[in-house]
Amino acid sequence: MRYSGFRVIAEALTGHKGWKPVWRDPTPQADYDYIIIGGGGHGLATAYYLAKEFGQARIAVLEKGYLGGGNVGRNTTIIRSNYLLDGNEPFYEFSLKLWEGLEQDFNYNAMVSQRGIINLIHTDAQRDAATRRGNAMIMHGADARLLSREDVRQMYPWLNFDNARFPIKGALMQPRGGTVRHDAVAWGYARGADQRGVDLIQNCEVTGMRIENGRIKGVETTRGFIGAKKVGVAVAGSSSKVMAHAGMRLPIESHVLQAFVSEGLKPLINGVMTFGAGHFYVSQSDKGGLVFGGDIDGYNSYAQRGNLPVIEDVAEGGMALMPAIGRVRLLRSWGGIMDMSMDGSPIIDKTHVEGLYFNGGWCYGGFKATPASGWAFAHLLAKDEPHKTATAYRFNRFLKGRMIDEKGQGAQPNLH
Amino acid sequence: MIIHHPILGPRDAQEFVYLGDASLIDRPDGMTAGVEAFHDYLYNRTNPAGEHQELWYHEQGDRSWLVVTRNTVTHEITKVELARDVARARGRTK
Amino acid sequence: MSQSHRINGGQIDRSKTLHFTFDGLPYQGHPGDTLASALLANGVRLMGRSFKYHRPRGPISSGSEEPNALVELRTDGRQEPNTRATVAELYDGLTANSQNRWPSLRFDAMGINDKLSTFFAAGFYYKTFMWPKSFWEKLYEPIIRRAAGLGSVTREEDPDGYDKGFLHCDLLVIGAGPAGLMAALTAGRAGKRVILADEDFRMGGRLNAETFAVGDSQGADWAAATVAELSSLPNVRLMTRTTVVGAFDHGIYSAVERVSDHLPTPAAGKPRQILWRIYSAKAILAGGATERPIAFENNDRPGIMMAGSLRAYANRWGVKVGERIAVFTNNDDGIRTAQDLKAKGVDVVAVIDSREGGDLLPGIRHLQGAEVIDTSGKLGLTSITIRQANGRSESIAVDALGVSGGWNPNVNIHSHHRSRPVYDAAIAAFVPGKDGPPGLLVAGAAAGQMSTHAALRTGRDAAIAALDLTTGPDLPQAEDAPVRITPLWHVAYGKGRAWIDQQNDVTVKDVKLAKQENFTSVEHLKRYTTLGMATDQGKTGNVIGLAVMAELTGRSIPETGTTIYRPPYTPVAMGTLAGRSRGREFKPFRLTPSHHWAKEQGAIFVEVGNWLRTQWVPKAGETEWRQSVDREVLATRKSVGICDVTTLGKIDIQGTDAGAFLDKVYANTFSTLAVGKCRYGLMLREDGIVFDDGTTARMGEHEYVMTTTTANAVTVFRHLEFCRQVLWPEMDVQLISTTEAWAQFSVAGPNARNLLAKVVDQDISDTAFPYMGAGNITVGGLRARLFRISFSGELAYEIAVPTRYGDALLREMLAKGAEYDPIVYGTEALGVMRIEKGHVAGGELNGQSTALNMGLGKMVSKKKDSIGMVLSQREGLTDETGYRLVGVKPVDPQAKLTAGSHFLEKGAGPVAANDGGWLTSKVYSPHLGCDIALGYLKAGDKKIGQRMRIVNLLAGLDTEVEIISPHMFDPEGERLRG
Amino acid sequence: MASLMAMTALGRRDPATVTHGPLTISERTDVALASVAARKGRMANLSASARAAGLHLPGPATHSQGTPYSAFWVAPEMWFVEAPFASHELIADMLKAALGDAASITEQTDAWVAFDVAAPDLAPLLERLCNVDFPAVPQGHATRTVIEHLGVYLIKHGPGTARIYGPRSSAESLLHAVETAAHALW
Repeated sequence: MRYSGFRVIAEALTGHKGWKPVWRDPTPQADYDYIIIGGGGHGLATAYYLAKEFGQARIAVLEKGYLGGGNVGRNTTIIRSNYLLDGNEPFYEFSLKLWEGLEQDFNYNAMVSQRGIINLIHTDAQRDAATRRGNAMIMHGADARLLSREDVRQMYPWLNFDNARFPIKGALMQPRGGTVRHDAVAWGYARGADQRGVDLIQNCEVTGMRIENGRIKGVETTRGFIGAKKVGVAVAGSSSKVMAHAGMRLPIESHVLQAFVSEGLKPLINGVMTFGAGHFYVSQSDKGGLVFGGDIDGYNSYAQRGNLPVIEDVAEGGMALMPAIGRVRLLRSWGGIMDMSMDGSPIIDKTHVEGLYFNGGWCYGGFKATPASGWAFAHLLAKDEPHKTATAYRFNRFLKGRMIDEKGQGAQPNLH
Repeated sequence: MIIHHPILGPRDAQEFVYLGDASLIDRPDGMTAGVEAFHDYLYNRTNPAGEHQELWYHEQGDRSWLVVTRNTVTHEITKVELARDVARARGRTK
Repeated sequence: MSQSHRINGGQIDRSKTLHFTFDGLPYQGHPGDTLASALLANGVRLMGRSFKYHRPRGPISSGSEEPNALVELRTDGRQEPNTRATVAELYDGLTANSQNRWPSLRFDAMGINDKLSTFFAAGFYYKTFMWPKSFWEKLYEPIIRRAAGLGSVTREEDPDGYDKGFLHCDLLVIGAGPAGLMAALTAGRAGKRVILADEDFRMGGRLNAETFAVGDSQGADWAAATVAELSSLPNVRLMTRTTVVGAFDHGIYSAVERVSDHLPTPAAGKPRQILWRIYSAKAILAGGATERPIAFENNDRPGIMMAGSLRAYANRWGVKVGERIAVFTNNDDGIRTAQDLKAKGVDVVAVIDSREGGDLLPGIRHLQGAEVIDTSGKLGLTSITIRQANGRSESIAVDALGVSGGWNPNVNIHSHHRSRPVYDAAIAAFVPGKDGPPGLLVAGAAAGQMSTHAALRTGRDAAIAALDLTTGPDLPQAEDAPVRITPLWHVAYGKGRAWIDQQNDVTVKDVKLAKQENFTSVEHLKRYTTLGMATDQGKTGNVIGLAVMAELTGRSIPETGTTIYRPPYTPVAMGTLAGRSRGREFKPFRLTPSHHWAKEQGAIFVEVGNWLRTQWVPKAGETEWRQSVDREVLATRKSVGICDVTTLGKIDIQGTDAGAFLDKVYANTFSTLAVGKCRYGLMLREDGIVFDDGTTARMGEHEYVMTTTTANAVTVFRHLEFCRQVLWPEMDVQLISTTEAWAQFSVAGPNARNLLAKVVDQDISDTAFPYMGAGNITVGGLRARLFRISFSGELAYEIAVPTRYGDALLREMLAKGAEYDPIVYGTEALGVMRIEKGHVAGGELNGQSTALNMGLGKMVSKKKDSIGMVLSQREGLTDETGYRLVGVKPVDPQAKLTAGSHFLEKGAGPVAANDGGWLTSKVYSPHLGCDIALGYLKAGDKKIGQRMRIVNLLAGLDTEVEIISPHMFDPEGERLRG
Repeated sequence: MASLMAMTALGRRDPATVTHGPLTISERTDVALASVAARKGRMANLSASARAAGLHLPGPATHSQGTPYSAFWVAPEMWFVEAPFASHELIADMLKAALGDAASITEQTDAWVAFDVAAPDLAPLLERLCNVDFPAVPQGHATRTVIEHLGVYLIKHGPGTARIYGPRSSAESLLHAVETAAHALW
């Protein structure tokens, strides 16, 4: 069923009786050509592109909970391609371009909204770094602008310009950055994949992998064994747990990242903003809530909930930047588990097991990567070659000394 | 979180700085081990969902490095030791 | 129309009258009122509009679960959007305005949405607004954003202060109803340290809203007497207006105390609110229960509210919500409302009881097996339509309707560690499940113990269990009525909209549509329909929504399950969470020893971490910063300049293994350094990337002083402790930071020695104190340290005295050395001189660069094991074509360079494939008369002398440059050895 | 001793005293401080020589009052030793002479600013400032804690008297934090 404004009106006038399920609930088949473990954003996008762009069939997505229940369901919805390093920027720019055509592609309004992102600058050194980054972005075909203090003041005159501990000196802006309605991304990919025959199997947890002579044969699940020629793992947050079934230790730690939303408010912030002198970033949803976050809690965790110090740290950053929000109330906090990798960059690669492929290590940047990650992973699965924008995302980059360390923090995941 | 410091008793985890897996104690000897051994030491992690031995530094305290045994699913802490003692027990010297 | 709906009784102080306004109209109320009770007392039911359809709304509750009666409280910088009128305490002069309506609350143009509601079904926006592509940002979304949102935010700084604090106790009791009071009494009498926190301004919980007795007195009086006893116990801390909002790991709870919200403004210096972190290994959740409605057609009109709230307004606040009242219930508690109101003389016209059978109420029209199927009244309820057991419908004129669908235990805090509540069919509600926060017990209605007696008993027993007590107080007599409920979640009859989530306008139809489209998981239901995502987080609606979904899917309610309860329990002001860390107090300042001198001179300061450092010191007549900086550089190179370098980290390293230890942590060797000498050291991370650099001096056989960069002082110290305690635990090494103990000044320039000779007591001639010498000296008898090191390329020293003498030392050097015209230079001039010399600093020490990149590859000794030595040899880090540090100057000396610009070969397009690297740092060199820069250039060591371009595409700059050695000034180093 | 004039951490010639309501905050510039850390395996020697010098090195989290030397525990086998500044400005040298090579000794006097805070009951103030259960800890309790992002040492001399050692460079911010809390209370 195709969605359109016409259809919405027609259904409204006929009591909404014609709307069909957005996806089937199929019974798992005995075997598939491709099994994607993980029905989050990346897994669903992978299945969608495998079917749509790479002409593959007999594909299943196995999800231990509900579709879109991974980090695609609990993030701060930001999209951008303002990366510095050669290993990253082409990939994220590819992703941003996919976002720009996504809704028409999968016929679902995910509210991709390019209202711009600004990274505030508070020191000369930050301006130098922003200049380096902005130039790298443009050289990779992305867009970037350097804003002066006055430019920022024009956009948001009520930020703390006058009584600040770390005055705002400007910003790096990516006008094409913005936000997307995160759940809708999962649903749009799921619906598109389902329409192309992909079996989306919920409440189906992978409990083991059958590996014979170095080759994957299928996976054990809570709904029985399911055979597969190729298995792709896209379970960021649980990567180490799942890959342990194949005997692998990963260059990844699991950490909790909290995020927050305020009560609904009339429009205050149009785009996305990051504070450069504290741990705080914010945007405002179409519903009116300020959606914001900051640093990870900093210790290994699978608990999907965080602690108070980070909440306070984030609020302090928020108040330092925006002293007018003192009486705005924080409504809800939540915590998601991040695959924090050893250099802050992801991995999309084959493994030592033939037919077993891995996609993870997204740190807290996985949402914006969803389309390109799905595409690149589908490419790798279908062609056994990395996609041209993802050639740096190999396991062996650490052994070779080719880290992609945007922040320059080294092999300490909680600092990325 | 509250960490029961072996010397100082219960202390707020906010006073500490987290490093990571206590396997970081087991640094290979640079004069004998090569890149592969150091690579495994520095980069690969078991990252368990469950009991995890990890290094915390009491920066706003007595500056002790501790090995904390903590469940990464429940956050329950079952054991806290001075990292120096653990390191010695694992045979580290000078 | 002054307080037309006020009736007798209640816990309000009628001797005082408070004046307030709502939407500009004046009203009166009394101390003890909330804004909602006072408005209701004045006959005002309409207080807000819903989010999507802009339906007229009044309060449905008398507590913090309120979804409808949200107002903008106060004005100007204190304007508080989305404030629940049901918990806003009335004070004299209160000003409130309705929100999310235009032009007025009674005539809201956006009410058109209600007429068009069929087009706005759940998730409609996912299916349209996709064409043409550009219209989303340009047209559709701006309209949606303007229409959305609730209250509006001021752009002014919040003028009120906030505070934070830490509390410790043996037992935290959350909620001061009968269960909480009894728990606190049990623990308090046992001498335990108790904190009893309640979100209300009056303790007692439901006892304040009920008429029944506890012991020999009215429940409210028993509560007051118990509070009085508790307040007499020194070991008990009573905290009213304090909401426990979160349960965190290991017995840490967050609570918000509203210190001044019941006042027009906080008293001078006093905070508006305080965020308390409460540390208590044991806690009892006695947070009561929240009544839930029943969904039926048009169940959202002002005048329709929870039956228990209708009762509370009458009993506690002396307010009748309407003149003619009906009650719709599926359980006995609704009956209680009818009885109480009747006893108060209110006209109770009918009780519509969905249950069949049982005794009929005496003196009240009690319709069993009946349901309310519709209502009318444009801006407030005027009548209800009921359907009796025999199928007959009837319209009854009423202006208030109490609804009771049963009570949901407030399990939220218990579920903050993701414990899932379990369904208890006996009370048709979810009760706390297993695996709640360790140490947290639940008592009273929060535990599903719904009678007063059960609350008292479980409160006492929980305290006994939590604290391992042997006994507790005797329980007073109290009602012990069983819960009698026959679940009814929604009225099936009728084709119109029946609201589940009143604020977000989620109706039974929306749940049905979600089911039809296969959004059947509760998480999908929530996310697709927005059920439970409003400011009340579904406190009244969630359970109904999932029950309806259970019914539609044929799954049981337990199988359907709940969504996740997340902190905070009620929304918390950002200011409260930030406390005092805002504005200039966001982070503490660190001031250098020369700060006060510099301030006298009108110096310009710059933030370096938390330090304020002197950036430059303008002299009279200098209008541009470059004039000052150029002068400082030229004066230093010509004669002598002084710079406060106290901010560099200093670490005292002692012990018999100190030298061996340094060999481990530095890439180069220190054990061979002679006593009285210092050496530049390069510290790597274990991954082979440069971590930090600095000079380290050997002050004695077993005593070194290390310096670090300002930025890394703390992390280097932490790293050294790691190496000392964890990696090499048997080394005899002791560490202590001395960063702040010594005021340290760089004295640089051809006359540096001459100037210093006038202040120090020792011979510091080149022979006595050669290049890279270090030692203890005295200044007029005062202990001091001298290091002959240079960052500027000049003959230079760093001299240190105990910090308290730093200011005087600076003044002494300037005075005694006056003949050399010494100047004080700041970080800008420091940067110019270090870049002229090609010394790496912040821009180059970026955490991504190796010693090889910096041209310091030879410093990494492979003859010994040191941190980072092995992994620095990986192929990706030793690439011949990798980045190398170079110097850069424009071919045209007038041309400007920008740090962050990228290198391109001549004729190469500005695309990534041609990207040669970037400029890390740039300054204007008054000596070379042009901009100069350092940069990382691919294979830069092989490109010295070549011409390239640097481009800054952000500024449209494209400049031809010459690649030169990074050592741009005095490359032979003759000056510093002079 | 020196011809150079000392300046206090607050940038004045004389130590500051601030009162608000029942609270008095007194800056102490008359305390000399040094760190004493036992060399590896030399704790017994250090204890003996310290005893001989009249210096008692207390157990963890404890301050020991003495004349001229007081001391508090800061880390395993490490203490801060206090003495009157007038007589012991050269405290590090004096301790080195007394304790020999069994310890690593470093002058710490000017690394810190010291504030004595006094009020009939300090608990209400300190609960707004730091995570120390002040009423519950014994007299002589010495602990590191954090006040408004600043790492400090807090020593309880009684229910109404305590000393706070904070980083000297942040003396103004620390004083401001204590004063602000006092104004919020009294």
